[in-house]
Amino acid sequence: MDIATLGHMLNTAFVFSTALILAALGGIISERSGVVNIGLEGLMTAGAFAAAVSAYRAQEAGYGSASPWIGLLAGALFGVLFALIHAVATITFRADQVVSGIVINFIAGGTTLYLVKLLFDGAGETPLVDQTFHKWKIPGLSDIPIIGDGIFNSYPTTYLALILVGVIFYMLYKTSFGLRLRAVGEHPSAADTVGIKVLRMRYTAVLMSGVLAGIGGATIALTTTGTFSHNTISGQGFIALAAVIFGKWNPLGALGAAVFFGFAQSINNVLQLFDFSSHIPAEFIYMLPYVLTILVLVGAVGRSKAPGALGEPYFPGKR
Amino acid sequence: ACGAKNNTNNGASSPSASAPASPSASADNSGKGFKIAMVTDVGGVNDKSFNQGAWEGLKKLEADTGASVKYLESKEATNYLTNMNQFVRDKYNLTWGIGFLMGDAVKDAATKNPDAQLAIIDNVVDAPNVASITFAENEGSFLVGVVAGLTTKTNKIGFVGGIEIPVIKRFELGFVAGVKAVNPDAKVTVVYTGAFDKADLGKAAAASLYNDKNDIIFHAAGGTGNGVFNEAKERNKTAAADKKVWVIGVDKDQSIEFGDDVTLTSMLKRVDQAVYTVSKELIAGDFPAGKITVLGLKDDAVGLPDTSSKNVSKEILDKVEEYKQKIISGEITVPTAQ
Amino acid sequence: MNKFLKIITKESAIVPFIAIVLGLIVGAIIMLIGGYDPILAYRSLLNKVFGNPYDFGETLTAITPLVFTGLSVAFAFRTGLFNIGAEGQYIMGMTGATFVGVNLHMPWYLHAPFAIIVGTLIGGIWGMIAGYLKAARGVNEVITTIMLNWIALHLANYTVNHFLLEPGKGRSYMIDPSAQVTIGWLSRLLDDARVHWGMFFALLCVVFFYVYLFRTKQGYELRVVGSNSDAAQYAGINVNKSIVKAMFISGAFAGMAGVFQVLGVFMNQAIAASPTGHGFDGIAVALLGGNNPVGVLFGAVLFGTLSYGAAGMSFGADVPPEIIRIVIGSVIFFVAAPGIIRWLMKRLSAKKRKGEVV
Amino acid sequence: MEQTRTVVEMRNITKRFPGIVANDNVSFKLSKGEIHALLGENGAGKSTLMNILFGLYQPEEGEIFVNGQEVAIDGPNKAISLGIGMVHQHFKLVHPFTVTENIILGSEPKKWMGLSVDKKLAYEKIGKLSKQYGLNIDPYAKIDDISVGMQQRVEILKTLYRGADILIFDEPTAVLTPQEISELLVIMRNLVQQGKSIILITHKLKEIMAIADTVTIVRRGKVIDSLPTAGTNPNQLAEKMVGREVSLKLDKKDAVLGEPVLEVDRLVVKGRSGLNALNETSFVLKRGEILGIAGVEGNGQSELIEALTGLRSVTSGSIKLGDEIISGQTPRKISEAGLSLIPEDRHKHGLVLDFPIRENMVLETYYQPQFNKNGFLDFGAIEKHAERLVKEFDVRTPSIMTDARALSGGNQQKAIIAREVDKNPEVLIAAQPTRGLDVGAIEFIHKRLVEQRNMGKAVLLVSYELDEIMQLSDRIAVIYEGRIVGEVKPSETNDQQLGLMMTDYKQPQGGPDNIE
Ligand SMILES: Nc1ncnc2c1ncn2[C@@H]1O[C@H](COP(=O)(O)OP(=O)(O)OP(=O)(O)O)[C@@H](O)[C@H]1O
Ligand SMILES: Nc1ncnc2c1ncn2[C@@H]1O[C@H](COP(=O)(O)OP(=O)(O)OP(=O)(O)O)[C@@H](O)[C@H]1O
Ligand SMILES: [Mg+2]
Ligand SMILES: [Mg+2]
Repeated sequence: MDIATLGHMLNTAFVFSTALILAALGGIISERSGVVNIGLEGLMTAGAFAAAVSAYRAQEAGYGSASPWIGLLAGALFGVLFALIHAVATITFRADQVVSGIVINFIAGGTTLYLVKLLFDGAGETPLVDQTFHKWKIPGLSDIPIIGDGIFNSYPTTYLALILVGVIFYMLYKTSFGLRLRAVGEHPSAADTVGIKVLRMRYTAVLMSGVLAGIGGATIALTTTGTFSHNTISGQGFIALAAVIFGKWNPLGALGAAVFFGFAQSINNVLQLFDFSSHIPAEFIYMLPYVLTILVLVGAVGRSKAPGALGEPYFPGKR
Repeated sequence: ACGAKNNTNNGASSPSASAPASPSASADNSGKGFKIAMVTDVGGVNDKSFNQGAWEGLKKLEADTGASVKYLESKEATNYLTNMNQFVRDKYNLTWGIGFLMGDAVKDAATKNPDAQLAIIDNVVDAPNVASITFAENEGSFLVGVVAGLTTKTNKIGFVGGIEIPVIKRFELGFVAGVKAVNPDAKVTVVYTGAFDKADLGKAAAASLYNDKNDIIFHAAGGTGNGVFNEAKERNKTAAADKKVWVIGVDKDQSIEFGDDVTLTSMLKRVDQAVYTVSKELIAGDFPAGKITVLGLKDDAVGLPDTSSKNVSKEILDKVEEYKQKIISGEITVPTAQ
Repeated sequence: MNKFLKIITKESAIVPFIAIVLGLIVGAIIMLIGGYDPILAYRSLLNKVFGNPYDFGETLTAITPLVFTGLSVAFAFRTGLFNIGAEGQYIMGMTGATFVGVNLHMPWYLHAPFAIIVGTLIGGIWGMIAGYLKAARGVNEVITTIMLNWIALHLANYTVNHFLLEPGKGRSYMIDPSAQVTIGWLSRLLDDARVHWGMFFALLCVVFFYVYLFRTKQGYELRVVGSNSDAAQYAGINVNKSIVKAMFISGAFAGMAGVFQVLGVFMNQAIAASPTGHGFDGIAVALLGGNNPVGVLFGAVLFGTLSYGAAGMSFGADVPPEIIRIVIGSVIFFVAAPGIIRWLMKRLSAKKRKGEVV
Repeated sequence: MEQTRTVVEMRNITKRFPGIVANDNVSFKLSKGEIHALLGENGAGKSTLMNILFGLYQPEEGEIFVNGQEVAIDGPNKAISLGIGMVHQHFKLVHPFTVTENIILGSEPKKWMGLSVDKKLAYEKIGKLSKQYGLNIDPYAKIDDISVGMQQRVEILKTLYRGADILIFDEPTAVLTPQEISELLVIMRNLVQQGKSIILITHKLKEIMAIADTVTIVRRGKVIDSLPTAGTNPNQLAEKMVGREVSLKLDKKDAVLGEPVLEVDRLVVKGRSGLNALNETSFVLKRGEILGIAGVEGNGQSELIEALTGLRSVTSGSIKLGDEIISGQTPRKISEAGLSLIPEDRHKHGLVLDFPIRENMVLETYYQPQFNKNGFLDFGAIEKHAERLVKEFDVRTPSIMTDARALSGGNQQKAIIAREVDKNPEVLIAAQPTRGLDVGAIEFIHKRLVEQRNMGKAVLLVSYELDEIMQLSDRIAVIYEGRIVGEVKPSETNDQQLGLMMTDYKQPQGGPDNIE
């Protein structure tokens, strides 16, 4: 395997990873505030749907290359909308967070498809968006071996995701907002007794996770598929959830986990380029990313520790 | 296009309470009073592939003959049979099972309802009341293989398949044979993604192939293929003219959806036509019950679309025509799966 | 029996009922927005399910795997584990049963039971892998079960492709008739609906779930571990063993769902492009049923009825069947957040009082 | 007269919870510069009253005046702005955070136009503040890594950082070691001298007598009395709070020693950090005696208990119970061999809170033949068993079907003790058996432990409370850094001497491995 191949693999890995990184960041923020987010899949679905529809409409309306950006924004908005349901249910009405997350997945899947049918005259899929994102080559940086090809010739959404990793890392660990957010997720009544509005923090966090997961779903529609259909998001939300846990609820950890998943996915394509691969049953090659993930987890030392109050609804008067 | 909503409303609002007209009675080719339906597999009616093609065929039939048409989408495999039965029990004159996966359901419905008439696309069901329609995908794939073999500059060509099942294998083998026939030096790399509905996997597969200097990819991977197109479009936006890459589409003329700048040509599979023709035969009292119809080059049921001339040179198209005749005449036998 | 009654009557039975009504109302509103006729739609739905014996029988068939996967998820939940892997365990159960059904030949009184046992065991083992990894290595079962789903999908395809394939069919050979578990007389009675013994096994599993978990000492251990694993350890219960055991049983339930789909419905196993969704639906069913065995049964009936009836809705009223997922989602939502129902009722009664004053 | 200025007055406060009136028309006054003790049984309503003052609960009736002004305290923010600070019964600390992060939480110093927390400034500030009040905390330490006493100081510093003048301490000493307690008392005096006023909730009469100026006694949500400590004594206080006479002195016959039943020989056990937590610990426990293990928390007590009960693996050395070597055995085997444990953390280790009492009562015995037939639980037998224990041990619960969570701490503890004692073990390990309980409950539990010993069983008492150790033990072994550094008879020692041993001030008559 030569250096160029490695760079290309990395590049492909990032295409897969971008959505995972974004959604995982959303998951981290929500879970850091103490709200489980199994609904990432649904939030991504909502985001992908809104992105495909809006970008298509924008393109029709002549917005040209601004269309995917409009799509991205719409994805964020729709993500928030569904996250709001999760927030109201779990924070205000103290519904079980896992249950609510699953509900989000259900409702998002149903609603988006239904809307596609309404909007596009019974079609099961949005029309193809022509104005999708395309890769930006960063002058200078893209000449660096391996990572030049691997990272600095990527979609703007990939850069966005990487920047957001930094921003959210900073937010969580350096700002007072982050300190409070983490406190709320670890020990809400401790936060409450120093005057932090626990419920408001949780709302903010869950809505932010809607934005991020929505954008994550949007990137899939706006870079890989160009459309939205029932299987545009098929399991990525759960993989993102795995990245949250694998990455120990830390943005950098999740980044690593997401890129690892992406890399594992791209390995199986690269493998098939080599002649020896014809001796391996294809099914084993498809399994590879998932087997690798488990092996890495088994090898990784230390259990990941979830935020202390994860999954617990907060009653202000509770002991 | 007309939405399913309006069309199916017709079907629902005009249930013929009377016994279905006997097929032979309508010698005048008018399909009024005929109820013809189809059941999709889990791909759904808007799969941009055979389900959609079949539905387009039925809609044309409705427009041309006045027959009422309707479809049901299967949400999972258990629905295949129940959906077929919904129509069969509702005394539809003909019920189509669209797609390979419907084989067992069609067989079951046919045996339990010997009076019903059924038809299936892409599979063979051995029953006296079922018309089986399959395509010689290998023949059409051979021809696009010829195009690819003659067009490649790098002598490296890729094939991206969905799942390794017989139908897709036919595409692969025909394609490879076509390439080898005109360009023995060219290397065809075959990649299966293991899915028909994962554009991201298609995109990644395409990326690896293009990075590996393949300049043409033929996909037979349904929605996964969308990723192949997107990757190619992406590359062509920035690549120098001599680094241009191509995709060969499948089933329909995919240049219409993905544009001429990436679509070299497509391997057409005229499911719409097959559904239309056979349904019309039923109306005419000529239903090929119990027969297996293999539609190939000779029937113009597979092949290249006319739009190919945009990107494929005259000489190559002549070559294609030449091979087409050889295949029809039997001078060349294209390999097929199993 | 006391406890049993308590389970049924526990949460004031009114909440699930209102939840269902509210869910249907949400669906109706969405249909109205889309310009559809909700009354016609729901009538078509009911008509599809109860309109004739055939569809009624098929509805039972649709409910059956949901009971199993619902029990699977609920059982794991009860023991403190989140099994997202019912899907994979289902697939593996299916594969095991198909293998026995196709490749082994024996008299019916051995064949079907053996196929059931093998499929169930393999489903259980698939669940156990996640349990073992959690117990021995502390790997979070949520991740492993997600990954194992995909591995199962491809492993099953591999098995079908290499050991069971009927050439040119894209699926395994048909299983021997001796391995089938259809109920001939009932099927004839129900107009050839594919009814099978799995239904009764599902009911047995509901009983087993209840008796095992709440009545036996092993079940007690699992519940202690699920509720407070630290205390379990202090009490001398082997926590790791319990986790493995719980995941085995959970996986076995899901495996059985797959087993009966093969032996009772399909009679073969197709090469699958993507997961079937039965496992994920199991999560919803478990939640609908509040992780109670009896609740799961009701949840599966509701879920199965609505899903199967959805085809009738699209047939009779041209309503996109996706609506049903929104309805089901809403019902779960209202079941899970009884606070919303209470809040709504309060608002309503407040309004009413106000209205009376005016 | 500065002393008599009233800083807080709560008038006719009533607070109801479902099924109970936690505060029933309670009035309460705090003067500037005083330490005012609140005394009452478990569940009397002390914490509730203070939570109201701190804005965590809203009262149904009543008014609150702070510095003469009527105020509505609608949340902790309001309380903080009024200069009220509270150190909660269950600490409100975020464990993965550092000391400083916990203290500044909610009012962080900022830099870069408020974009970022100025950690450097914060650490400096906290360091300074800590010195100013003589609290001596490491601002950089993680809460997880510091002792309970230190955690308490963090809580105190939290209130001081926010400029509190009125400090509420809810059972601050329940979890502290004797040293820490005396240090805390010093700190409190210090604070009062600096002009703060303090409300102190405690069950320890000795502390009240030692430090409080005034004491208010609450029983079942009502104020019984409020009086200066100068004019009262512990017996009177105990009687007022429980409503009956309580013997604060334990009646205890001399021990009748039998043969050795638990022999721990040069036991080495690794702690959580991987370092040795027990270093060749040796001791012997005989029938008919209560051996108290005295020591500052974190000197290997937890590891010792875990090793004895089979929860932690033994690196070297041996444990012998009767004639059996039990080191390396499973917890179940050890339990069957006759060893029982009343765990330190009743919520985490002792009970399954979401199970009814019935099922909690057989947590360790459910599998035995008397409770199940062919693998099926015999609920009839289990219920009979639970009913009997509840009655015998006076566990106050509506029914045996009530979830353990709904019981008060004291009753939860009684339930555990009932379960463990009823196993009729040869050796009963009691870890912190009375933490946080009121005098009535403590009396009951102590009696039970002595009863065991009188029956010829052996009791190993592990406690950080010197009083408890001194009162109950027949013999005291002092543990320090994983070693038994000395052994004394309670009658031949005093708090001071013990305290010194616990911090490893070498004693002439005691030394390592010098037991028996
Ligand atoms: N959040 C709550 N919900 C329901 N009941 C409560 C709540 N908080 C307190 N109570 C009730 O109020 C009563 C008083 O409780 P409180 O915690 O004030 O007692 P306490 O005097 O502090 O007891 P302890 O000495 O054990 O700390 C208790 O009997 C309890 O039942
Ligand atoms: N979840 C609950 N449901 C019902 N009652 C509760 C619940 N939690 C607490 N209580 C009530 O709280 C009262 C006292 O509980 P609490 O935990 O304050 O006791 P405690 O003696 O203070 O114990 P601790 O040592 O844990 O502080 C009990 O009488 C109980 O009725
Ligand atoms: Mg209290
Ligand atoms: Mg207490």
